[in-house]
Amino acid sequence: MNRRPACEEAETAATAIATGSPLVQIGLPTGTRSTGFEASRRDVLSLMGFSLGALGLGSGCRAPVQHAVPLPAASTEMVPGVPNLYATTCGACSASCGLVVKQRDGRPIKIEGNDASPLTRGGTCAAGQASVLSLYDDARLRGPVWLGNPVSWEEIDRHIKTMLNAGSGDPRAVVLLSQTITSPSALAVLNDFRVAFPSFRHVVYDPMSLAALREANRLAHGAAVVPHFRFDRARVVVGLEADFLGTWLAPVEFARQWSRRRTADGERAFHVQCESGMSVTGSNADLRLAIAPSELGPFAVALLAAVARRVSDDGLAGLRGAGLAPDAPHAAAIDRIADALARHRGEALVVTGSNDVATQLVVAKLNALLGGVGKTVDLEQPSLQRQGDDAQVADLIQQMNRGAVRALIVWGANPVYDHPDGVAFTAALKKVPLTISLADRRDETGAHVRALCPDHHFLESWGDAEPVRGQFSLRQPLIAPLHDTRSGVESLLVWAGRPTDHRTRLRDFWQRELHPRALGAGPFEGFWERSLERGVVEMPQPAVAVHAFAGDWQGAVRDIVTRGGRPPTEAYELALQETVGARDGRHANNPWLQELPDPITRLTWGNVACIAPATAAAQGITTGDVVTLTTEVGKLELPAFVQPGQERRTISVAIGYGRWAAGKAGDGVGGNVFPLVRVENGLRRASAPVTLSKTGRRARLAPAQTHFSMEGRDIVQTMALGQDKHEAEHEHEHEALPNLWRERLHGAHAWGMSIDLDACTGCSACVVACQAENNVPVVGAEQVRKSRIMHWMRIDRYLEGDGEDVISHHQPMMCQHCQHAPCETVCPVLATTTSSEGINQQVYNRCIGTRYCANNCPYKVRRFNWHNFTANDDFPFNMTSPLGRLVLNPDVTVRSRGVMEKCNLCVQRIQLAKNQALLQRRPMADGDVATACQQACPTGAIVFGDLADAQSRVSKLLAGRRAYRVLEDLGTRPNVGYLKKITSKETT
Amino acid sequence: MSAGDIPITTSPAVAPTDLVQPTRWIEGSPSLHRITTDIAQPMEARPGRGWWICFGIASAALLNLLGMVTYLFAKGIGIWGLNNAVGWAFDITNFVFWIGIGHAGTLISAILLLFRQKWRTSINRSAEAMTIFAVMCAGLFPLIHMGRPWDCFFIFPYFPNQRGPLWVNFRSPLVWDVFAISTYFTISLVFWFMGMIPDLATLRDRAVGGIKKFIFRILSMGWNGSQRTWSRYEIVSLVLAALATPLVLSVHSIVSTDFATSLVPGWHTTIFPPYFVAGAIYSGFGMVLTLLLITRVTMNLQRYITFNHLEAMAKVILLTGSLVGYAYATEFFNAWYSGNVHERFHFINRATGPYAWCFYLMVLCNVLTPQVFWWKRARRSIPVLFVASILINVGMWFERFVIIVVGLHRNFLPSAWGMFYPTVFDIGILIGVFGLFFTLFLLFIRALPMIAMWEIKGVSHD
Amino acid sequence: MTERYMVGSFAEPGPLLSAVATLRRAGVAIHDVFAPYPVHGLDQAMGIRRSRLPWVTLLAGLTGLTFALAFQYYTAVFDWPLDVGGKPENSTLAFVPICFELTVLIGGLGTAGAFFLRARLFPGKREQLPVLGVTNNVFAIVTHVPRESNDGDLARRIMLEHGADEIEEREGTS
Amino acid sequence: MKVRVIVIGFAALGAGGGLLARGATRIGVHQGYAPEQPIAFPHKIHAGDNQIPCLYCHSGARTSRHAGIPSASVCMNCHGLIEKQTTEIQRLKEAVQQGRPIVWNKVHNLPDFVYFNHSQHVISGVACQRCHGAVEHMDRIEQAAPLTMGWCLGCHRSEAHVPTSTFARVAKNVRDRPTPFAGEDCTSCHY
Repeated sequence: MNRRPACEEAETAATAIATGSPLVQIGLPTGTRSTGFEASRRDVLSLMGFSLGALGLGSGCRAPVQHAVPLPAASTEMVPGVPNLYATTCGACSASCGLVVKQRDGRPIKIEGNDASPLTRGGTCAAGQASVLSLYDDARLRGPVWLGNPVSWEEIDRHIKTMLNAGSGDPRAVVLLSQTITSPSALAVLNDFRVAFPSFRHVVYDPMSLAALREANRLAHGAAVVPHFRFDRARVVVGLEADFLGTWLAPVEFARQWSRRRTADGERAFHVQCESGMSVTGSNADLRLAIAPSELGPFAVALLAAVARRVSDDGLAGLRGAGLAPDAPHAAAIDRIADALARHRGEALVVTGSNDVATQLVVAKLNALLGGVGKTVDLEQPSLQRQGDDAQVADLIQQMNRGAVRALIVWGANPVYDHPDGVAFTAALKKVPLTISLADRRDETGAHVRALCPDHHFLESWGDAEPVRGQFSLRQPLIAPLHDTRSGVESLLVWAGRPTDHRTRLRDFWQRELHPRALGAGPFEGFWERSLERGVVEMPQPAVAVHAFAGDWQGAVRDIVTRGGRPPTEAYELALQETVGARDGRHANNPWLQELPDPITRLTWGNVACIAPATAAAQGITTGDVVTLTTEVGKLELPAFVQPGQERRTISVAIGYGRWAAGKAGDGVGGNVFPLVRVENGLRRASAPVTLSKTGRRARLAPAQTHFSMEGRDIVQTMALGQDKHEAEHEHEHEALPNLWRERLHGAHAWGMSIDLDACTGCSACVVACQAENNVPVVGAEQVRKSRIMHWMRIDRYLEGDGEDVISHHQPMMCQHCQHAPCETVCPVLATTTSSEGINQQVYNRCIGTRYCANNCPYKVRRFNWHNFTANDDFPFNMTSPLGRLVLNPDVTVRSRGVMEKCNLCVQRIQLAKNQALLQRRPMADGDVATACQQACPTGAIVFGDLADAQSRVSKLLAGRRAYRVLEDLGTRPNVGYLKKITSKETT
Repeated sequence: MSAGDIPITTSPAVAPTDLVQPTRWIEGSPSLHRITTDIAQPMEARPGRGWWICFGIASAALLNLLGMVTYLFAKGIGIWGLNNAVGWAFDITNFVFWIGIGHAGTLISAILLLFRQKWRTSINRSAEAMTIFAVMCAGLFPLIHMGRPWDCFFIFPYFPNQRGPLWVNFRSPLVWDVFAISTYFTISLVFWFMGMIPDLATLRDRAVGGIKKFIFRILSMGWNGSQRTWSRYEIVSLVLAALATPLVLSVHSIVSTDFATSLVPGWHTTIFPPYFVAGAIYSGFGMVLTLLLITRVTMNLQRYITFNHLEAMAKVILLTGSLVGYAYATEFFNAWYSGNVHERFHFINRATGPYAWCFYLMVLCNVLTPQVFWWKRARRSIPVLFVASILINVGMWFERFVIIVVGLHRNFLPSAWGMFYPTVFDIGILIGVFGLFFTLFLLFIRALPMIAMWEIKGVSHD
Repeated sequence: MTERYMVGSFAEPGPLLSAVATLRRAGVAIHDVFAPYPVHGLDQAMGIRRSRLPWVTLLAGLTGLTFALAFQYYTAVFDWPLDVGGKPENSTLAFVPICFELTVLIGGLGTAGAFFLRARLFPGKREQLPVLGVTNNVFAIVTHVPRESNDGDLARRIMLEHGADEIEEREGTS
Repeated sequence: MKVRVIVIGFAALGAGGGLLARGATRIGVHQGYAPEQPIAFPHKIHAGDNQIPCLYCHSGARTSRHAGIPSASVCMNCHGLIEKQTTEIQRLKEAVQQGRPIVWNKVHNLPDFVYFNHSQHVISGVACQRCHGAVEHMDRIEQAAPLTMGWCLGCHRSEAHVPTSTFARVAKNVRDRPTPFAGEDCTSCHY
């Protein structure tokens, strides 16, 4: 079972899928059992067998018989061993990025970005990369559940329909509570539902709400929309508590836009970030100011005033002197920012994540004043995400309590966990006769409903999305449903009394609604096929009607000024923070994301209370002390983490942790901070006054990195903006060190990689991509504590300075593929050598695990299998579950205990590309091979290619002035090079 | 046949021994027969309570070792405290420590033989035994520290195999180790056994038959004290000594290259070979001293292991200890003088970092302790010698620990810095190996002549 | 054929030495002398030539050296030249340690082996003792006693003069 | 006589050791393995007598890592028309009718850490028989080659596209020719 070779495995999987037999019966995809104990045991046996044979008592015994199971009927689609790629749409968050999913032998194993998508251009995020693992999550429901008992769909439909139709004419509402739905076809289905049940209402719910932004735009421009921000059109970007590179709105798209303006030298954009807790965005800003959430409004006002002064618009006379008191901090900085903004009218963009209407209105005014509307702020083709309406949710809870709701369908939302009044919501649920959850598992909300009608995973289902008006994208299933689940759309249709299967419905919708608008699309058949194949379609939509800014900004300013800045009474403010790993908590049971080190704190498996060094010193708190955070609505105990860059009087806590019904991996990890904030006048706050107290207990964190100073070593190198154009003075930097030995010539290729530290935001998509591609095991918090994390690619983080003003660097670090590799010389068994193509190759089946190579590696990128991390109940993660193992890449050996492993530049992809070139009888071309990390990167910071080809992109990049090698003076001659980070203090 | 005790002094044919010998390496002037009986007595008499207590403790520790190694093989070295930053710690520390212990034995038996040092005669046998047992203990670690010990044979270049032209990497110090250690073990064993043949014959002839005689007959290979054999025998001993001397120097030099050839700050040092050899002899003599101080009492051999022996060893310890101290100083100087940022940081970290206490403990034990031996009274005082010998071994163990762990836990990239904390298995195996060593040694002193009779006879009657 | 021997045992090395010297001067053929430890000067007294075993050591050592060098060179340069850390395939300096170790190993084992062969010692060989206690505290001289001469008496007389404790005549196969 | 005993002893020891060594190198080598199959499919008749090309059934070998075993439906391409009915063919038809896959016993098994790509070798004109033996003469398939690493290298070294040494010997033509794949890089097969 353990030693099924890939071939037979593949075919069995295929069979299982084809014949619909439960996949759980499938064992490991290819794995190096034979480098493990079993193998040795078998060999001992056969050695015994031999000696018996030698004694003439019988022949040596054999390895267990292995089977090969071909498909009963040949499939033209699927050749065992040949991966297929299908375009689809990501369902990890409402950004709905275009994807291309790699399907091997009938099962999706790797998610990649869709280069055709005009929004993401092939980028992905960590959560998106990891979502393929959620497909194989053991915690998913195996089928519908009615009142706690597994039942058939027919039965549960009967129950539900009777209860729904019972009170036809019943005034009490039928409510669908869902996250933002970006799928036009699904929204159309809701109309059918509305027809069937006149009392139907659709309440949209977002854990991290932007209701205020839409409200502000309604007031300002007469359209309650989330604008489509265009960072690629901005020369000056000011972010106010909006982590748009990491988690805010559409991070993949924004990161790409942002980086395109950053790397364009000369025209380089200037990025200011004002935030309380250090975020991915803040850590990449040219200028970062630490301000408390309550200072956002005043800050915005002050900025408006400062800008107004410069653009001297008389209409703003009333503003002079408004905003922050002259003694306020950042006064100088504000002038600097205002200068920059004013200098670039029409190319300036100010965004804020604040959920306060007044603040949003002031920012809207700022953008209008700076001529951003229609340029950097697109209101006419707005974003269709974050449509959540907090007021309606609050209202819904009241109605439920009043008994005014007879049926509640929860789809993709989990309010019991992530609503500030989760408890109240739970109570309210009891008052609703019929409660249905479409969640894929029995989550916190699902635990309190009558009917669980599990939806497909997005890789199993059809669908479409329109994340930005006019930008459509299709979703198609990559695998037959693993369990007895049903698409949410189908469920709704069934209950609405017009059962149709999702695909037909989708196709009809596109034929009816979208095809006519697609100009010059030709007949629908072709259009449909092309769209499916391409995954994304651009179809211009009629512009949303907006008028010039007409909001009562003076009123907003007055509100803010009267409200004042920080309420003086309490000491601290709590700020909720979304992190790239946990996001809003929906992926909590995904071990890849739990073990993904946060790019800022580098912590895994849990959240912490981030405290400024000054505050920590004052309170006598050190990292690891368990502190109690108490707001007027709740309290939470968390380990403290001293975070340079943190605003002095703010404590930031990551959301998405502390779930109790997510599944084995996610339950009880960290603490849930949602209940600590409140809903004030219909808006969810992301911050609250909080008091801080020590419990005296200590907690053991699980950090992937413990030291953040570069100790004055030249590890992350920077150069001032424009410096890369100066010729002479940098010549010497490129003089190679003398070679002690005869120069070795490479074979046909010399694979190398270039990593642009200026483009890397630290978003960590590459880390998860690498983990997914290379079967990197999850080891769990305890092993991470022992610094035994297995990631082949890590993103080192360095800080310069301390306190609130810190400069921080992200540096992706993986095997540098040295041509003079220290690891190779010391390996006694030649388990690691340099290939003729310059790859530092690691041979697992030869490795005996002396760990000498790791000791001698100056980059410390080698990873040792301290335990058997696969099929070992001590490590109950995806590699232990028969279902979870289906995500393993059959083209990469699963390493057994006791062997060393590390990045091998995705050599399996190189081999594949070489083979394809061979089959097509052509030489390889630049770009034939993209490593997993490169493919995932939203900013294109990673470029892989052939250094033997002087014309390849990577060769050119590494020949450039910004190129350098880490620890070059050691003479290791790496094939992986870095491009220096550019520091710009001011726009040019 | 006359086997009576004839007092030597009454024999006119021989000058009084005290005139022959400047220092007396044997108390009194026992007759040849007396020497035989004295040395054979531990093997023929029932073991005393002291022996049983020691043996009980030792074998308990040995059992613990077996248990833990079994668990280790079953679970993987994850049960140790090692991690991505610190890939070696107790395992290789113990390895280097035990190899070092071995060196004194060879040194005493070989080098002192070449220098015709008579005082070696009463201690060389047990010292060589110690060498062999120590090398066995050391050899354990390269095996069990592997991630996949069942594949350990990969490290030997053997033929035929399934991998065609794939051999081993002769550039790797670990492969050098394999050859150095196995050679060292083999040669030491041969040397030890050769030296024992005449005594085995003596025992054979004392044995009154039965299994004992049978075994000794096989081992003694028909030795009958023929002068023609004796003369060849002495030549062979000289040759083996001449071979063992450079060998012993090479072994620890090669072990030191495990570190010296790497580029880890604090490892990458040219001073290592001589420094390691000095340290090895140093710790080895420490261990010999510990053993002899115990055995001479428990086996009442004070007559043959005299204060003169102890003092001579104390002098060697003083010398080598000072050499080691000098090496420490040199390392720091070079770090400062090199101006290399990583090297400098390493030594600052060594003296002020989280493992600084190990460093100071090591300096205290290795550099300061032996200085008491400038005083003759200290060199001849049993308690002082005993305490010192223990401290020296503690110190030398920590020396290796400091070199290995401090070198690894904070090197080039600060992002990859880590800490090593030993687990119960690290410590258990450390103790267990002492159990293995002492069990073997205790069995040795019961089963074989722990002092070379024929050499004693030669010394006392020439 | 059987031979006759004269066996004289002594308690002390001194008398033994002088006895041996006198016997040789008197031209008595000394078969061998047995002692519990190598008595100084006995070789000269008996006129034993210095052993040639060191030459064996030299040869064996050179064999080891050559083998080590050839083997490493063959595997690293000819059989499968691999790029190990960019180092030259023939990294001669790196081969030195193993060359040395094998020289010593083969040299040492060769010498020991040669010794056992030459001295006709092998495990389990039944010992041939002239008198009991030669491995403990007795020294013994064994001389040939040709039948057709009175050397026997001569030898007996000399040994008695030098204070032999006991003298006996034996028959034995050589 | 004692001498003889010892000599014999040593001889026996040596012989035993030799045998052991030889046996040890056969561990995991299943040359000559020829298991029973659920359907006694005779390659002799198909590939031999009827000259059916290997790639007709094992079409995967052209494009994929895995040569693959043909689906029953492929068998039926011919057997749907052939009148001749044997019990074996009956079994086949049953399987097809019931749509259940046939569970064959795999003969040529490589360890899981070895990635052998059939298409690479087929396209470069390596005859199937070179590894699988004279299949067209086999009634029951048998593992002809030892399939050890040494054995693979045998060909790779004599016909490698990449020079053995990465020293100056790199041929210019290497880069012009379709990318070489074989060579002796560990990563040619192990990753």
